Amino acid sequence: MNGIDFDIAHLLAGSLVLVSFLELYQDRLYALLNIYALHALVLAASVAWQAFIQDAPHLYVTAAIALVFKAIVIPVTLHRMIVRLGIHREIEQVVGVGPAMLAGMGLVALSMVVMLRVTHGADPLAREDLAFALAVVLLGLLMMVTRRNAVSQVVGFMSLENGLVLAATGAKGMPLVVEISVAFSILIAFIVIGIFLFRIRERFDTVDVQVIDRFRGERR
Amino acid sequence: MIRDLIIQCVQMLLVLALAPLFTGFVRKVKARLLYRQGAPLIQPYRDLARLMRKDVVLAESASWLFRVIPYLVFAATWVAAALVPTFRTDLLFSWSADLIAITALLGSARFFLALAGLDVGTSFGGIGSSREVMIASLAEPAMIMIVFTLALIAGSTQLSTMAEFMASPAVGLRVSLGLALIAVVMVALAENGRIPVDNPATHLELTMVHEAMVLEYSGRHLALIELSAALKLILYFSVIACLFAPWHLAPAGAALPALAVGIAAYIGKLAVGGFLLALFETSIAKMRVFRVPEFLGAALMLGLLATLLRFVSESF
Amino acid sequence: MTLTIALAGTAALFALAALAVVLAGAAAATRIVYGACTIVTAVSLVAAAAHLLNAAAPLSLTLPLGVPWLGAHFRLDALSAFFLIVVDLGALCASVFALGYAEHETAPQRVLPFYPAFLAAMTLVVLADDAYTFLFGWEFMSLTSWALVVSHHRVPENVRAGYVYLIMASFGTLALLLGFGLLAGPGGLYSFEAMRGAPPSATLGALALVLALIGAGSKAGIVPLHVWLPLAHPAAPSHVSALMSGVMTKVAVYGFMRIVFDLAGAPAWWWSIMVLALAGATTVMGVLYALMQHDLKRLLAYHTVENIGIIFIGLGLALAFKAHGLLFTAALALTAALFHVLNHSLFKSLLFFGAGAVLTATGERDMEHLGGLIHRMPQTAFVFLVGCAAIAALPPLNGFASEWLTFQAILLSPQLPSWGLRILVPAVGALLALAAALAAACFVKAYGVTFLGRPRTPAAQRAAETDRYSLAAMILLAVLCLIAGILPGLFIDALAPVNAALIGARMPAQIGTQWLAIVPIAASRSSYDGLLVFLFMVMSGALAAAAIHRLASDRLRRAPAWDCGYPDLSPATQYTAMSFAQPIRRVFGTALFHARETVEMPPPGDTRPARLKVEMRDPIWDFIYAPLAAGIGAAADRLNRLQFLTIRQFLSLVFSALVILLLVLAIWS
Amino acid sequence: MTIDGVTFNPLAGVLAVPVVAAALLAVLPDYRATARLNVVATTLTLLCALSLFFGRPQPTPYLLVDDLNGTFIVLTTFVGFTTSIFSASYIGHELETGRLTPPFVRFYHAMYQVLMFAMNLALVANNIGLMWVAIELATLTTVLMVGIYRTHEALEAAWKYFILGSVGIALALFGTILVYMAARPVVGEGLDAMVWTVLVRRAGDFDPALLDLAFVFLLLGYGTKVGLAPLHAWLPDAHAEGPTPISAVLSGLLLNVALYALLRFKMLLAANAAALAPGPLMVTLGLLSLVFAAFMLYRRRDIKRLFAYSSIEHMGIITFAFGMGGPIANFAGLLHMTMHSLTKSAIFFAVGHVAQVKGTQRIADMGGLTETHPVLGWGLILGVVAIAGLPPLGIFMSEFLVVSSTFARAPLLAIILVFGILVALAGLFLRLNSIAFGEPRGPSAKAQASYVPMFTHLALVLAAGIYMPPALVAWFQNVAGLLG
Repeated sequence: MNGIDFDIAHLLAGSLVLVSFLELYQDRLYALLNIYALHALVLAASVAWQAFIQDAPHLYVTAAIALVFKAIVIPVTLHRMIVRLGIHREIEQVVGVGPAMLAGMGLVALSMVVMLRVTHGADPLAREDLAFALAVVLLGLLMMVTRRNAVSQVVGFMSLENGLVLAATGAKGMPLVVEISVAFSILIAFIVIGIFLFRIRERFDTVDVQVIDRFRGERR
Repeated sequence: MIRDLIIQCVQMLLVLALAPLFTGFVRKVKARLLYRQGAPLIQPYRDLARLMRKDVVLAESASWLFRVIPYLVFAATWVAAALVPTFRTDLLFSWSADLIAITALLGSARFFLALAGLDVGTSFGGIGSSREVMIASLAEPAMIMIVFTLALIAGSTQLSTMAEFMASPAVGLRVSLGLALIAVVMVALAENGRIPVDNPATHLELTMVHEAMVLEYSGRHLALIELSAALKLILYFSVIACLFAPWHLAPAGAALPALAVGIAAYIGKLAVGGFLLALFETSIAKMRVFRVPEFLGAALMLGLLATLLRFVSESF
Repeated sequence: MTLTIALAGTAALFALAALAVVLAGAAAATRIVYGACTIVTAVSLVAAAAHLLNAAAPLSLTLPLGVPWLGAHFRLDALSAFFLIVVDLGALCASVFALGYAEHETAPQRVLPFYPAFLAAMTLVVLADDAYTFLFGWEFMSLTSWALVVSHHRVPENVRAGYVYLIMASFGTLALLLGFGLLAGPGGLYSFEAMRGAPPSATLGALALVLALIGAGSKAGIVPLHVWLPLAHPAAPSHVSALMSGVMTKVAVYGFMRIVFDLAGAPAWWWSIMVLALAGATTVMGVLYALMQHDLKRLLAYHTVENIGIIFIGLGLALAFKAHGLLFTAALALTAALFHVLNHSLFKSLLFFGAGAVLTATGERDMEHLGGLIHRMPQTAFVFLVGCAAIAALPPLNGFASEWLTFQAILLSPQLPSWGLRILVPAVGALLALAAALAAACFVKAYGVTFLGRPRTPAAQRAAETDRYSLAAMILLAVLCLIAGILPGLFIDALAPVNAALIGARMPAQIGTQWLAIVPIAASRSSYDGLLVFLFMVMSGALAAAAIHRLASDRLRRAPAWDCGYPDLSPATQYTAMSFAQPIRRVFGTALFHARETVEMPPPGDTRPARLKVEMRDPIWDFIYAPLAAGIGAAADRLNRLQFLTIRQFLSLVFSALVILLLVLAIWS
Repeated sequence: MTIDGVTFNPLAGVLAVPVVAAALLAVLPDYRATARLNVVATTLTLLCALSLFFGRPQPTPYLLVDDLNGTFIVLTTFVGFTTSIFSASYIGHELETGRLTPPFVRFYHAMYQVLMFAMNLALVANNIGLMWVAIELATLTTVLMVGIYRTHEALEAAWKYFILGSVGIALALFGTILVYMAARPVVGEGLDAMVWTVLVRRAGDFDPALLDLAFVFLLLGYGTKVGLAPLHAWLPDAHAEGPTPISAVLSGLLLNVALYALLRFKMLLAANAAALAPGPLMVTLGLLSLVFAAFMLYRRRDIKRLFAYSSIEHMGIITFAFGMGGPIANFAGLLHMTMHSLTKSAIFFAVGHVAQVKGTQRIADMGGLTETHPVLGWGLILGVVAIAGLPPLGIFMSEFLVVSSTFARAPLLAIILVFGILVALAGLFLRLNSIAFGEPRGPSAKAQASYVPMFTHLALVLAAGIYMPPALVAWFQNVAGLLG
């Protein structure tokens, strides 16, 4: 492949990491959802680009899923849900934004270091892409563990999953990518439905001791 | 063979005959030391004879065991006493029980006597037995330690062999021997209930040990118990005599004169020993019951020390 | 042939266990099971005895069971034959006893299935010739006996006792497992031949010894691993208590001997130091604990600890002598230990049977509620007295014979060149002597308070003589105690093959000596003749009795006991077990058990009774086990918080695990 | 193989039967019929699985049957079969008490078959992607079944399981992708780079760094499913709140399936000399889980959580054994896994009935079980004895082999292992005592239970402790050899 293709792919992947950082920075739900839509958008673009340079048409499906499902449907439903369930807009965080950002930096560095150990035999695209994807995954996890609010955690999970899709598409000629992305979309749908059905507001991280006792059925 | 048998029997009868006399002798000397006239030497025989003739008054709650025990005690003590060489070494049956076994025989006598103390179910018997076993639980190991020491020196636990070795010049003067002698005297005092451990003359319930244990006995039973006590006393003196003063012990197969000399020597040793005992008893006061453990603990330590000395070096 | 019989017997016992499950609740079940056990064990006993007495060559057999590529190896050599005899003899007597005793069992279906399985497991251990079969039998033995301990499960103490027992047993098994892993090596050569073929180095051997000491010791009741024993043994039905105390602990001794004398290679002299030190401590601690007890069965259990100590003293000496190549002396020490194994199994079973008889007659185990039973159950009282005299090491009974041999072995230890042992052995000897004397004291207490005196409770007053099966078993054991006491030579000669196998030397043959005396080394050195001593005592006693009754009086009057003028004192004024032990408690217990006596004496004119309170602590429990349990509990509490985290916190666990692993990768070169 | 003209592919049967059954069960209304059909379907599946012994199909790019997963398939289908019998009586009781309504029962049975299908697929998949999909499917179905009672606790447990499971799945997928990336330069693009048979053959030339990274993710991803500490959190609640047959299947099977996936990747790494040895990682996690779970047993008040933690403990032991490697340890690991599946499911059968007759899962509210329900009580005791690793049952043999073979190689590890086992035993019996012995507590109504599955399992475990058929042994040894 020629340089420009590579640079664009690289750019898109990198911008995905950037957007993850934006997510990490947000502490308002609406804004967070919008940023997530952006995240999905960038992913769609990057996947599409991969489809183009690998001329693997089936990847366009994945891109489409990312565009339609993740960038539009999910954010909209979540918006509705927040209104319906009256989840309060503030996202209370375990650690402040600053430390979270620092941790994120550390994670990105870590993923770079780990990836750089990979021999140069593996083609650079794969290497860089994987490094970014790993970073996105780790950032998503970080988000899940630093936010107390269910929806924001779901968002964290979804961006994590975006990282996976990025990696999968980056892996040249990998079969089943579409199936996997579909499977994941189902998973996410489950989660969203779950939030709705089970009326899970803050139960990801409930601070109410009685609730814990009731649910764990252990302490007496 | 027959001769040996006769001699064995002589030995048995000799200790049996001498035992009350020896007790009487000690009492007499004590009385004299206190400027008293004292009972005649043969008083113990009279007592025994009278007791024999009296009826036995048995407590209602006494069991068959209570009536058997005097005979058991007497038998064990007598057998033990009969196996200690007094005037002649290796008696016909002396090999059938070595010094350890003899100690154990006395132990069984005490075991049954203590049971007798508990049988009637009065608290005097109980107090006597419990104190007796407490004393014994320290005196016996001390005795065993002494046996160890001597056995290690003589290379045997057979009294005859030990006596012969002790008589031989190979012994010489040894620290461990001295320690053992002191220890064995202490043990003997304790085992026979002499002052300072116990007072054979008292009948004040709370101070007595041995007497409290046999308080319920009467008549022939009491006679047997008394006789056993006398036998035990003479036994200990015989042991000490044959281990620490093995002079003029007639060797195996000695002729009659030698035997006569042996008997004479034996009686002489007993006289000296009895005198010393009386002297000691009159010159010291009885100690409180809970001082006794310290007294016997000292004996045990001495015995152990003697043994250790023997173990770590041949020369001590 | 013998081996086949023994294995067939084991199989039969297992079948019997299954049958007992089927029969559960049937009225005749008790008689069927125990009757069958009696027959099976009798047959096996005869076979084993024949094998040992003929000094037959070792038999071995491999079945396609257990670890697949290994198979189950079985071997019957002199050592196993001897212990098989011990097991079968104990089992036989227990079964006979149970024929009568178990009639009073409230829930037989909780005992019957496990009893034959227990016997079978013990046989299995003795016959096993590979690590898996051995541990299989070993742990199965613990398991079945655990089930028997908790058979009266409505009593919370029993369940707790079973719990402690099971944990200690598994602890021991795991220690043995490690030991065998050590001996088997990474190749996994689990069969004992292979281990014999490749003995470990001295240090590894020492490690194996330590593990064996922990493993077998925890089963045998070596201090400080004995804590379960006085809890578990009394909790079981009495015939099982007898088996656990009299036989199972011996199986543990067998395990120790098999590993240390057979598999662990040539001993180094300092191995014996650990054994001797522990054994000495065990001996004295056991008897002192026993003196502080007033529960009859628990007292007996503590005496098991003491006697195990005596046995291990013998074993330690044998080890020391063997290490220094003094083979004949080693044979003497080993014989002493083995002989005591047999003796203890005899009189301890007898005593537990007696306690069981008392328990059924009065429903009481607490001596303070007994007394005067000699009037109500004379036969039991007599045989129990024999047992007491035997365990108190009184001549001419068997306990003395084996302790005498141990003393002889100790007296030979100046031959040992190594200084450590020269210092240690006499000390151990002193401890042994002390323990012997204290044991006598303890059994004066046990017998005097239980059987003599006046009954302290109506229950004791109403007691009746026990049934004939129980009596038969007890009388049999009493007779055996006497025989082993007056004819020890026969037993010593029978043990010669074991010595030849384990030491490579044997004691001089005793059968030729005059009057059947026993002469360990030389007649001039030491000899003992139980037979003569017995005869002399009988003769002189009879003579005295005859003479007195003939020449003097034989008249006898009954009268009240001397009461210092306070008429008809109540039985409560008698000496109790606690008060009897008070002097000894004051001498030894104050330092060891922190025994404290507090007297509250009401002022003059106050009619309240005076009170004496005695409190004692168990140092070993306080210093070892209580902290351990507390530590485990604290750790459990700490970790338990993890059960109550929120999903986010759990996620952060996962997250941190991931990051840590990535970091590991990053710095991995 | 071909039976009178009709060619019959057992592998297809193993996968197809559950699917068909699921479809049918989803529509059939009647409870009895569905329960029976459920049993019939599992029986058929089991038969197909057994027939794999006789004719083994050639590996395709998607499906594969070899010795390794043969073990697992037979075990899975067998326990699935017995559990279906148990669940028939169990669900019947639930219907009577009204904890479940007929529609939910229908759903339950359908899901049961889907779960069977998913697990079988995961086992026979020759394609790491396919395997991943199958395991995800299995997770989702179990999530649904755990939440089936729709109580707050159940929903909570299901939700927790769902979230943690999804994260695990995500990590596992990332690992899978990495494996593909590692394989692609060597094997070339496309399907081949995800096919086991190919991967194992070529693993030698893969990029070790990528493999290491992949294994880290796979270990954490599938390790979550195995329930290794500290990834275990979902396991106790999922076991405790779901219907007991599902607890049995979870403990007995799903954990094994996840472990199977791990083993496959371990083989991959073992085949590559330059990659870091997977052993130490597994050993560490195994010991961690063992000791942690052992301590957790002490403060349990809920009987099903108790045994859930015991499952964690045993998964730890198994992982440890496989981590140690070597013929004996691997053999022991396989044996232990089989024995644990059988025993633990048997225990859950017993526990299910106990909870039904006592009407609670609180240990404090049940007592003296051996008096009120002797058969259940002694069955439970036997199960606990087995799971605690006491003879004469099979786990004793596997623990014997693990410990003894480890001590000769790494004494310290063996001591930690032994410590964990002992602590766990103490914890288990501490709870068992209060359940089985003492004064009876709680209702003592007669239990209408089907004891057959429980005692079948226990009988098998017992047999294994005493005698193992040479064929089975040879098979296990062969597999142990494969695992290296």
